[in-house]
Amino acid sequence: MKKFINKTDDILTESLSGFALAHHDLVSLNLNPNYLTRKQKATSKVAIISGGGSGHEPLHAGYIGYGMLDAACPGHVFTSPTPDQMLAAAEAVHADKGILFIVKNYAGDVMNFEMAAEMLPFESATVLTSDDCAVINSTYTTGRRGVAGTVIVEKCVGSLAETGADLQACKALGDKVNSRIASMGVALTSCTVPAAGRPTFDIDDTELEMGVGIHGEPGRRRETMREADTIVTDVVTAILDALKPASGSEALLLINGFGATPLMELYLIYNTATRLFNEHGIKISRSLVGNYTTALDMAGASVTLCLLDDEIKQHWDSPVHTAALRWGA
Amino acid sequence: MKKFINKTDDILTESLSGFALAHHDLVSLNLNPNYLTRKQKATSKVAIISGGGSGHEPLHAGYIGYGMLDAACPGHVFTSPTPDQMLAAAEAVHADKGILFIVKNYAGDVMNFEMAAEMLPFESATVLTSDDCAVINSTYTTGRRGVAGTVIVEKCVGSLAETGADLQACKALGDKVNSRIASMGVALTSCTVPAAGRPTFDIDDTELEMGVGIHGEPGRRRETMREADTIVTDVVTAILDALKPASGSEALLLINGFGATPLMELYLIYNTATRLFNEHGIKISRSLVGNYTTALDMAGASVTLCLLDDEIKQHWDSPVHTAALRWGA
Amino acid sequence: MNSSFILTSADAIQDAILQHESELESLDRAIGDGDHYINMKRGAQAIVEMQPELAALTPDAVLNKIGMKLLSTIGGASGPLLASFFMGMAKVIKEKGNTSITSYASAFSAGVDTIRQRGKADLGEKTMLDVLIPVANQFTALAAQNASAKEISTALKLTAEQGMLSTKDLIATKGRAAGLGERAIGHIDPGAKSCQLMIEAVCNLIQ
Amino acid sequence: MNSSFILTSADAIQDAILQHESELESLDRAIGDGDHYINMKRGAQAIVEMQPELAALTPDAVLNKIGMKLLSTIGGASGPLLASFFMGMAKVIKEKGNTSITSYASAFSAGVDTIRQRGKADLGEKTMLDVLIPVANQFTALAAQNASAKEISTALKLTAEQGMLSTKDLIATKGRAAGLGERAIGHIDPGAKSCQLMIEAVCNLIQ
Ligand SMILES: Nc1ncnc2c1ncn2[C@@H]1O[C@H](COP(=O)(O)OP(=O)(O)O)[C@@H](O)[C@H]1O
Ligand SMILES: Nc1ncnc2c1ncn2[C@@H]1O[C@H](COP(=O)(O)OP(=O)(O)O)[C@@H](O)[C@H]1O
Ligand SMILES: [Mg+2]
Ligand SMILES: [Mg+2]
Ligand SMILES: [Mg+2]
Ligand SMILES: [Mg+2]
Repeated sequence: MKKFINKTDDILTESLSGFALAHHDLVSLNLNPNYLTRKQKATSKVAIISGGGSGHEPLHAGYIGYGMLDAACPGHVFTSPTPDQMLAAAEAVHADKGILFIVKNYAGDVMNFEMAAEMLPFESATVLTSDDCAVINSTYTTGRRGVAGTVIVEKCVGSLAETGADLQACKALGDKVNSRIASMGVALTSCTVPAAGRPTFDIDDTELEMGVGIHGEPGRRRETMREADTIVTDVVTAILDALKPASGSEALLLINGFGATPLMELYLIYNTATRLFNEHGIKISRSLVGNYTTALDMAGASVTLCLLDDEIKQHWDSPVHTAALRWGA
Repeated sequence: MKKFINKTDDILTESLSGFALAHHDLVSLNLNPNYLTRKQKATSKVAIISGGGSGHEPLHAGYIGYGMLDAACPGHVFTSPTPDQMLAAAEAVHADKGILFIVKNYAGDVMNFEMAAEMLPFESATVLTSDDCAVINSTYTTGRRGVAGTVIVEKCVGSLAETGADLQACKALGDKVNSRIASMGVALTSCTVPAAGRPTFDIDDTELEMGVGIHGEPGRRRETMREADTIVTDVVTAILDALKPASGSEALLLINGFGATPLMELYLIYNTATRLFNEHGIKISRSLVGNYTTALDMAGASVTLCLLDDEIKQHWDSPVHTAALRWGA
Repeated sequence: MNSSFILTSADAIQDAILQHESELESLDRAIGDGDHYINMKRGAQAIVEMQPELAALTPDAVLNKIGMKLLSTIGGASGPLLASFFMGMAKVIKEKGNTSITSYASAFSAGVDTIRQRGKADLGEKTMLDVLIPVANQFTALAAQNASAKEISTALKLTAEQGMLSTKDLIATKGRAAGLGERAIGHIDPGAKSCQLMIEAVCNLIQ
Repeated sequence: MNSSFILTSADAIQDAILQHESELESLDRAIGDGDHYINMKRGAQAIVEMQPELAALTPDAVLNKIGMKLLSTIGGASGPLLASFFMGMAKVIKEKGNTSITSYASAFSAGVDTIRQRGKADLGEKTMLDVLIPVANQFTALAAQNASAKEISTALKLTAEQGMLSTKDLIATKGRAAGLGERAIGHIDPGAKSCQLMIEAVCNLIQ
């Protein structure tokens, strides 16, 4: 393992401190418990708080700011944050209209946020994101994982909250956006959790992991490495199976890098995916290409499709000013 | 080599096509010769054209748009573009006030842009960027390489050009900004040129390359891997040696990932570098952290310091609307 | 069960976790995300470091403090679950006192129930509950039969081991491995393994 | 030198480049950026593909078209330099005609001079010029002495080889390797190697 780190125990603090320094105009950092808030506390709006294990940067701290999150609670690498973080963050950003938690659907995240919500002295609601269609949904499981589509949910809900909408409306929009998103990822290499010091999984130079999770969780199957077009075809097919969009649908296409994949390859994937979706009658009218929900140093990428309607488009297009997403401001 | 590609010969076209699709509101793509321009042609301003080998994305196409470039000419991977590209791009974006080429200082880029300038039917000037202080300058060599500092030069010159400033003023600002920048990079792994199919250099799991170039060129020396703080200390020292900034100077700090380095590590580097520069009396008042000038899939990062003055600050802060840098718009 | 027994148990648990670093790590790498050992280690260490401040407290207060500390230290799935266990236990000990083996057994069962509620999981879902539920049941049964501490500890170790091994052939329907379908088969659940280790470590203190 | 000889040379050059893939690639990997073989291959292929449209042209027009094609095909440092070579040669052939060995030699020298001007480099800077300058000088000298084509081709091959090998012990002061200082020592310059190969390939056509 070669990484730019000092002691593995200090990575998180040092990296968060660097983030807070680099974006001191946008965010404030609290250590112990760890959470970040907007520099300028918003007033009279639903406070949107997200969080999760670290290692997915810029998720979530990179999305703090006008039009998106009010606070983020970073856990240890790949480990959900603890309720004391959410409580302290909520205390700091509560602005009289309740707290909306946006939580990726993992047992750990769900339970930690749930316990926080139970202890919270404010009204709260939770949107669970569950866009990873690599996980075949079944009534016996806890359902699909939340992956890169979370960024879209955070953007749209964040936008609505800025208008002064109430907690239930924000939750409803979050649930709706989530229900219109499907994602699937492919890994070419494993990530390495710094404290573990070695790759989470072994993968050969001739293999890929189809349907990998953003923590390097095994996916649908191990496959032989192939050219981009057939890989992307399989991913697009899985997404179409999950969303079953009507021909003529309008969509946002997000090609997300897991951390070690060059932009050049992400745009190549975008090119193929757009063509394939177009062939299925889907019009791609919004795009996002880059490292938005990463898995440390994993080489690989995920494709996310979000079916748009006028409401979602409006909230996607509205101004946002965060470290990692910024437009109109 | 595992990459998301189809045929190595088609990577460039497919990736550029994906880029143009994803940012169709911002850019237009011409293939054969390959160049990209703003969607909306600007009028009555110096047209700013940059270009260079591909593999450094988002450099340069990602910086096309209001407040930055008018056009970019992407060469093959790590190979400078050819004069016909620059000529066609210049023809497309010329807006009555001449052409300013921004060229990274490599023999190939310099010669190809020079030949284009000689054949050009318009007035032109060229700013050579040469911020890589890993290369010890000497009167016998062609001097330092242009690396991530190029982004800062493009941003500032692009801003000035928007005001209607003339060619000489734009060139003068570019030269000034370039003279106030120093960068140095460190590689933990090699990049792999797709057409070559294997790593450009061999590097052990216990080694790093200090002063690496953005094409994987060997740097100052091969060293034993160490903790981040001592690596960053060496890089910061080299930068201070090169710029010799007065105590009390104000600066922009850019921590640039080479393509496969997680944001978490880049922010950790930012934290250390800021502390070290502060200890030398330098105030970091502007920041940029992310993959802005990459070397394909290389793991590694570079540190760039740009000494600010009021003029540079004004042009750095002014609105910009490109695929990879956007604010105030 | 007095407070000093709990503190001694914490030391024994920490030892057991530390001694199984590579096993716990590889189990969570195989069907999870590789952090389970680190999470358990962080939790155990936090408790051991708290010992001075715990020593003077009553057993139920100790258990409760341990739960709160784990809750704010471990994170992930195991954090709130193990925290729930100790907080659930604390409640019963506070009510029933800490003198009889029956009260220990019912406290243990209450702890396991709290995990069950928090995780919305049950036996056979390839989680730590595949160790904890059988152990809780057997503990209750043996306590009702007035079995000796020695008999109980020997039996529980065996049951924990069996429960842990039983997860190997299961498909997971809760937790991170639930995404894997058939691919989870053949791997022991990391949380089941660490619970088995903890039970073994505490049982070994009872001779 | 008629046009068909130039076209045959292009084939021979392409063969020589393709046969040295791994050598050219590793040289540029060692002290450059690894693309020199790909660049040369792309250039050679473009010229070979142009043959139908070149066949009917005069030698100076052929050389000029080759130069223009290389300029828009190769890129990098080698592109404008090799392009300059052919364009410089074309100018002299156009002026002096394409009948005497002396005119070939002066055309070759003119080509090398154009490279020199474009690259602002000279002998001893660890570039292709370490092959081209000695070859140009010797070509001019032998042509003045009325040496036979066979003698000249044998001599030039040897000189090209020596020039290429001479780059091994040099520090580079031009081109990408100029950043390396002492670390460039021990490596042959990739551009010098490909020029030596091209000269050898063409000389081999002259028996
Ligand atoms: N809903 C649940 N009920 C009971 N135990 C669970 C549940 N979800 C996960 N677990 C347990 O948690 C363990 C994983 O813990 P850990 O690796 O620390 O957290 P995470 O999965 O968040 O990375 C699993 O091996 C399993 O035993
Ligand atoms: N200024 C120069 N003058 C002469 N030859 C040069 C000069 N700069 C570079 N070269 C030659 O170009 C070769 C590299 O070509 P190539 O790899 O195709 O381009 P690049 O260096 O741009 O990747 C070097 O080996 C050297 O022989
Ligand atoms: Mg985890
Ligand atoms: Mg090159
Ligand atoms: Mg885990
Ligand atoms: Mg090269």
